[in-house]
Amino acid sequence: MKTYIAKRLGYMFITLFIVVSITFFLMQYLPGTPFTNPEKLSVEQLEVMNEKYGLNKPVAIQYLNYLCDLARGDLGISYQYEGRSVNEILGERIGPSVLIGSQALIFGAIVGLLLGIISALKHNSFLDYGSVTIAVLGMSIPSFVFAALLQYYVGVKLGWLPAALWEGYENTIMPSLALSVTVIATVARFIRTEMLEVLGQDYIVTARAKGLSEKAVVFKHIIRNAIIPVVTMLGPLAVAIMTGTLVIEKIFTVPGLGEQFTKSILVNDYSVIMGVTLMYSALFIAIVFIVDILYGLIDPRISIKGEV
Amino acid sequence: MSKYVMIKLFMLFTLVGLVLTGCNFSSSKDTTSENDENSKTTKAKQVLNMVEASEIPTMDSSLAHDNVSFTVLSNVNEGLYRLGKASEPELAMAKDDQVSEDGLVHTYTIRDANWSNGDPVTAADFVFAWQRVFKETGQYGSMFETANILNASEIVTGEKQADTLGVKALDEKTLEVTLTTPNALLGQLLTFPTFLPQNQKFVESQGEKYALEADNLLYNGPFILSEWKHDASWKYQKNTKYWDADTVKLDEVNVFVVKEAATQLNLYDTNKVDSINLSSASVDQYKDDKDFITLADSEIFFLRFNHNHKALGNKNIRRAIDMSWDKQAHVDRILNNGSLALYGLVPKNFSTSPTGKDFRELNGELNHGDIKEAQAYLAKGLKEIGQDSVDITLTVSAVEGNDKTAEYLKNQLEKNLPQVKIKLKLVPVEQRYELESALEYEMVISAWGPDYIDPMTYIGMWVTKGSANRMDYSNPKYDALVKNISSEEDTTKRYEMMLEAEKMLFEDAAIAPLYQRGLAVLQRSTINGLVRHPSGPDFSFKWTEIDAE
Amino acid sequence: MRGKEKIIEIKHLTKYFDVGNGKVLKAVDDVSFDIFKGETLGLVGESGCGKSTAGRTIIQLYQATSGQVIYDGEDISQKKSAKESKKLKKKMQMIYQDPYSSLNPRMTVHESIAEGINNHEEQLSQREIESRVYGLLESVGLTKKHANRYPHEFSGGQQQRIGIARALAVEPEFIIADEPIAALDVSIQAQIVNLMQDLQLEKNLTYLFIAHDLSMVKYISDRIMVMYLGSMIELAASEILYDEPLHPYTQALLSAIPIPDPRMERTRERIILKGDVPSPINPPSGCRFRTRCPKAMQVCSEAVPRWQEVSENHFVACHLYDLEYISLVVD
Amino acid sequence: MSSLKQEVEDDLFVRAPLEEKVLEDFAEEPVTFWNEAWRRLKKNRGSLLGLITIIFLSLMALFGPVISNHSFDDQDLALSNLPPKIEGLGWLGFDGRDVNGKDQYEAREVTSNFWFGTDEFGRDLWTRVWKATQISLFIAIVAAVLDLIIGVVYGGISGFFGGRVDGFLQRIIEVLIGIPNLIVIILFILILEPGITSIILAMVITGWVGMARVVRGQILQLKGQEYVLAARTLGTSNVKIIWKHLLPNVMGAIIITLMFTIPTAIFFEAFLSFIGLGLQPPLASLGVLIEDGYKSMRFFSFKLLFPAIVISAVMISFNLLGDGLRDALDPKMRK
Repeated sequence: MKTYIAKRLGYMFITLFIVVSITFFLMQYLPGTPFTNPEKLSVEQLEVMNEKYGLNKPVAIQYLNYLCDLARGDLGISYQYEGRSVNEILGERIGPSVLIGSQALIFGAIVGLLLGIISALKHNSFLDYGSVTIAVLGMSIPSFVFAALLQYYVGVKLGWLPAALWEGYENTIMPSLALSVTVIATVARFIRTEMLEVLGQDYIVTARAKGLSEKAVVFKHIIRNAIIPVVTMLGPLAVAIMTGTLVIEKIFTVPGLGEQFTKSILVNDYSVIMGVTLMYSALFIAIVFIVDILYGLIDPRISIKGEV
Repeated sequence: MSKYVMIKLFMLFTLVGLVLTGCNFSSSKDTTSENDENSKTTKAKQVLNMVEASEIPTMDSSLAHDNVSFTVLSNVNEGLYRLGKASEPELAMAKDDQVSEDGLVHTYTIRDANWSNGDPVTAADFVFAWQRVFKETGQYGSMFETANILNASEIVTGEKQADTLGVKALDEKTLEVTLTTPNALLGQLLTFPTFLPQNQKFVESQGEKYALEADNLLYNGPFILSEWKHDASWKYQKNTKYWDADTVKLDEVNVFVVKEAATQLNLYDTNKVDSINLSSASVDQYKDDKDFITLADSEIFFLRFNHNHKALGNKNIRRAIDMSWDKQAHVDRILNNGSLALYGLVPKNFSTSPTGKDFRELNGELNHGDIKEAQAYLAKGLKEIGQDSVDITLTVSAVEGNDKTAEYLKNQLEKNLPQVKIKLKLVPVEQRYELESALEYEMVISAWGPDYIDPMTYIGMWVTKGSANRMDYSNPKYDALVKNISSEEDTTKRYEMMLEAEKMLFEDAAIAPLYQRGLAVLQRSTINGLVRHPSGPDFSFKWTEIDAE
Repeated sequence: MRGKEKIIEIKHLTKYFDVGNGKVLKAVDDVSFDIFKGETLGLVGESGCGKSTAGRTIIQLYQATSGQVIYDGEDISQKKSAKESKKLKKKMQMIYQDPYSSLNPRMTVHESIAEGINNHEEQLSQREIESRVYGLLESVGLTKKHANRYPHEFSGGQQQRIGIARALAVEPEFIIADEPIAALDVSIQAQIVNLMQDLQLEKNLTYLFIAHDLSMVKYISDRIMVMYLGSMIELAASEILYDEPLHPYTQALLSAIPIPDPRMERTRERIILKGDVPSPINPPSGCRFRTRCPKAMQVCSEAVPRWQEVSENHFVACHLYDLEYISLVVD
Repeated sequence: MSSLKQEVEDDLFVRAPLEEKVLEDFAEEPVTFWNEAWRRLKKNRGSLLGLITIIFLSLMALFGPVISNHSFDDQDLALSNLPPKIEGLGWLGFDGRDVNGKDQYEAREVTSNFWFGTDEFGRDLWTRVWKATQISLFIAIVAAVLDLIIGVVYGGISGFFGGRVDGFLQRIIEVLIGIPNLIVIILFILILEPGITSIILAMVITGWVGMARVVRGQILQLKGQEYVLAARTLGTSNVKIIWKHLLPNVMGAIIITLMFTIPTAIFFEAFLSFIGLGLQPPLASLGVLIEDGYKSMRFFSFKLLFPAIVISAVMISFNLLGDGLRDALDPKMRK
């Protein structure tokens, strides 16, 4: 187990290094300059600016410099927000993203579980079809369409929740909801299939034959065994949520990482793009890692070996 | 076991989330909602809620280079001059402006005013701030050149040091500015935020942190920045120590960063904000609303032609392109946001002649023809270059709906000029600038916003090798004329010359103007005296007042 | 069986699997035995003891770690040219445990059986192949009507018949049957075993019959070899092994077979082995069975017992029957 | 045979001849794997519906733009922003009235009907929606097929050869899956010239990994299957083993993965359009139309409605079909 973790950490490190390198060199091919409003910059001034930010140095030197700074935990200075460090910008932005992301994940997982369980227990009933419909719609309607409708109807027409901005807890509800749609759909579908499979297993038949109450069968055997594999989905779900934040945060003006990323790519803020990419990769890798470890802990059938 | 893990996970997530975000929530979020309820009482609460499409890139006046920064800076700080209610320059920190007889030396007496920390505003604050622009390689160092300030050009090119700049503090309250040639525009230029003062002692004490947060700043303007939540919102509060504090009526201005037009509209509809710009898609819904207004802006959009291109180097072909399409239908139907069709270089309602007439009115519509004329010009041009048809790539970036404009242009040109084939090339805005500078385009949709309120901000662009030219347009007669305008002191004559220059440019059909940007605004009718400027800062809140409904 | 010609000689055959982290799974460890032409050698052991691995290594599905497999006097464990190895493959075939998964679900019975013929006799016409396939089908008790069907349309027993037909298609001399009846219903098991016996007589085949169950092996085998944890334990003619098992492990296995006579069943003493089979990655020192052996001695953990012929044609690897050690113990 | 065996045989091993009647149980025609899968699929109403919808949408994507008399790029500002109108379907909302209930066709004296309305350029949205469906499907299918080719080759090599080759290739994959693909896609699109090719390439750059993993897993599993071992002992060459034994059996998994890759690709493309990294105008994908429609959804809701319905229908039907195929093709479900 220890060697396994060490090995995985090693891979995480290598992956991050590769992500940094790829992003860095992709940056070099990004068309345009990172300076805002270059329309007003003359050629001479552009040179002065390049000098100021060290952009006139050879790419290899810039790369090494970046790596050195990175090793010290310094992600550089934003081009767009003069003088502000990327560390600081990301530090401010990760909170809102993690908050709405985890709310979406938790809420989505709970609702998805409920729908999936109901659907499987009342197989082929009206409730089942209802849940399946919700799940399929949730997977099929792009989250940004859902977000737009939510904002307009709940935020403006009904006025139940603030339509946008980031001022208090109530502002986190709609973005989380919009993000959770995919989660609900995925979990519900997964749980339903998983449960239907478990329902047909011999030990369920045995448990029933033993005269266990239906409640006990459902809770002790069926749900427990169906939930375990959900852990494996946390990784893909986290990715789906991250993808979602890119537009959801923009629509609801959540000052999170996704919103920062879409903004930065439009103005070529190299250092911030690098920073956010790195942050996303780190989060992503960490989640995959944790999920793997968790799965090993939860499911007794799976033992983590050094072998892959 | 699994149950415990789940619960622990749940708690962990929630906890982490709350800890990380807790600090981001505002403590005074309810002010706006109270405002809605109170607005019906007799005396309206003096709070204004605005939106801005982006975060403040910088609050350091030496580095500022965009409208959001300019707007905030000019509302919380004040230079020698500020833009007045009608966007004319008026004395601000300077109590008075003495000009030497040769027009080269201006002596300003600084008003009795204080920084928000109690320090008096001194002449040295200006000297420090202005030199700092060069030391920090701010993007608007060129503004000192435009103002003809002594040695500015040499400092920009690196020949001289920043401290040789023609500005001197004679004593604590007297500032002397030396010019190379007299400049009729100096007062106008000095309203520009690059010329704002900075308190040396404070700036140096803050070091690298200067201007990064609301607390790392000093204010001498009508408002102070009391709260700045990056990327989310900022808040102005009335500066009680401002010298003209009696004029200022607003207690508070909240600005929220909202990029999506649809979201802005939703916030307006839910009374969270009081003024927004409508996207063209929403105009139809609101054009009969009492809060709906359209304003002409002074940003112009035009086609830059690569004058080295075989076909586009031909004057007649360029003119044909300019004449061949329906500009009015474009602004009415496609943009639909108060933009105006443009048949010239200098936009409407931007500059008034000494005789009180609008520049556009005086020069009229240039190159306004019909399709027949356009086809005739094209035929002539094609004959001159010896081609039957011409393929043109139109480079465009998807900002301000320019992608839509390009789609329309393509359709119009191909329909009305059958010999022309247009290929669209959609690029990110940053890449467009790069392609323009490198002249790697054939035809491109460009934009230009004025740096100061005078036609020269447009006319000066097109001199040979000028940094804003970017299309290898060169006309020696035009160059000579522009040079003469700069040194002409007689305002009437100068204006005549500027009108002449624009005509000359259109004689050559150097560019094809598309439209003058307009703004479709939804703004509560209770808002009074919210001043919008055609250049530099977007708004001044100094004279704004909320009326009781 | 005596004096019969050896068809295959296994010498010190060893097969290790690398399981990562520098660990090695010793599936087959230094195994030597001979198989005579026309006989059936039963190979018995608990699951995981390496008997299947041994079978697969003999037929060259696995590359042996060390040791030799000599077929007809020729060492086949050495690298061979493609042509030679193809020739060898024709002589040796295998029948598998799971009849369903041993047939490609996407191929018809005809295609499955014809595959081997196609591989080895390219000169045959479609018609000739067809008639060969029909002949094979009939010899395993199916008809040509079955030829165009897919495996999932058949019962397990029928599938196993198809598997046998496929193996016979290349006219082999030697067949390794890897638990061919373990996955079948008891009633079907007998059919298959009978079929195999008939075919053995008819085509003069040699079988290596792998099984985990001693009762079935006794019925079909001439000689039986017992394996435990990758090592050989005992080898003898089947009736001898049944009547006088020497190794404590063989004794335990035999005592577990149910006897149809209830009275005998009740009075019989069962030898219950303690503990589980140790991991083949880290087998016990000395005798591998010592951790579970009711008669384990000091010496068992110190030295690996020798493989010796204690009586005629009766081999065993146990310190109890090693005279050298016994003399040591007595002293 | 020894006498002992004869004794035992009598009581334990009664010769049981093959019953001849089993043959009668067989169906008329041999049931191939695909026959059987199709039979299963037909029983699943959801996926059958999905299949029919996909066929319908594909036909519409091909012929929809032709049915109307408008080209997808015919502009006429006099016809801009007309609400949808279909003769006889007025009660369904296709009555040519805008949000304020004003009949725009009457007001502007437009005689021809636009079934899905028009956009601000006066372009027929019916034509544009189907043209966009065509483009979206094209992008998704090409991207999915490229994923498939790379994934099958990579995963196949990795799984089939195993050992060191597999170890090496798996290390690469392990690193690749740690990279958030959306971010990489966005960066690549920024660098490449925007357009259909770039979008496809950018999606394929990371997309093939999923397919490669599926194929590898399947091959690894199949490689140990006894019929593959049998083929080896029968002297079948590697090439033949791959073609005749492995690939046909991986096909099911590949098709299922494909069914889920296509909607994902469509979704991704829409997503990219939404954050402003879409196609070159005047080409439009469903994502581009949705993004346009989103901007004006309050007043011209039809601009968002139709492309959103089509994209949802595409996603739903592919998902349903994928689910059905999984049930139909999954070997676990078979006897």
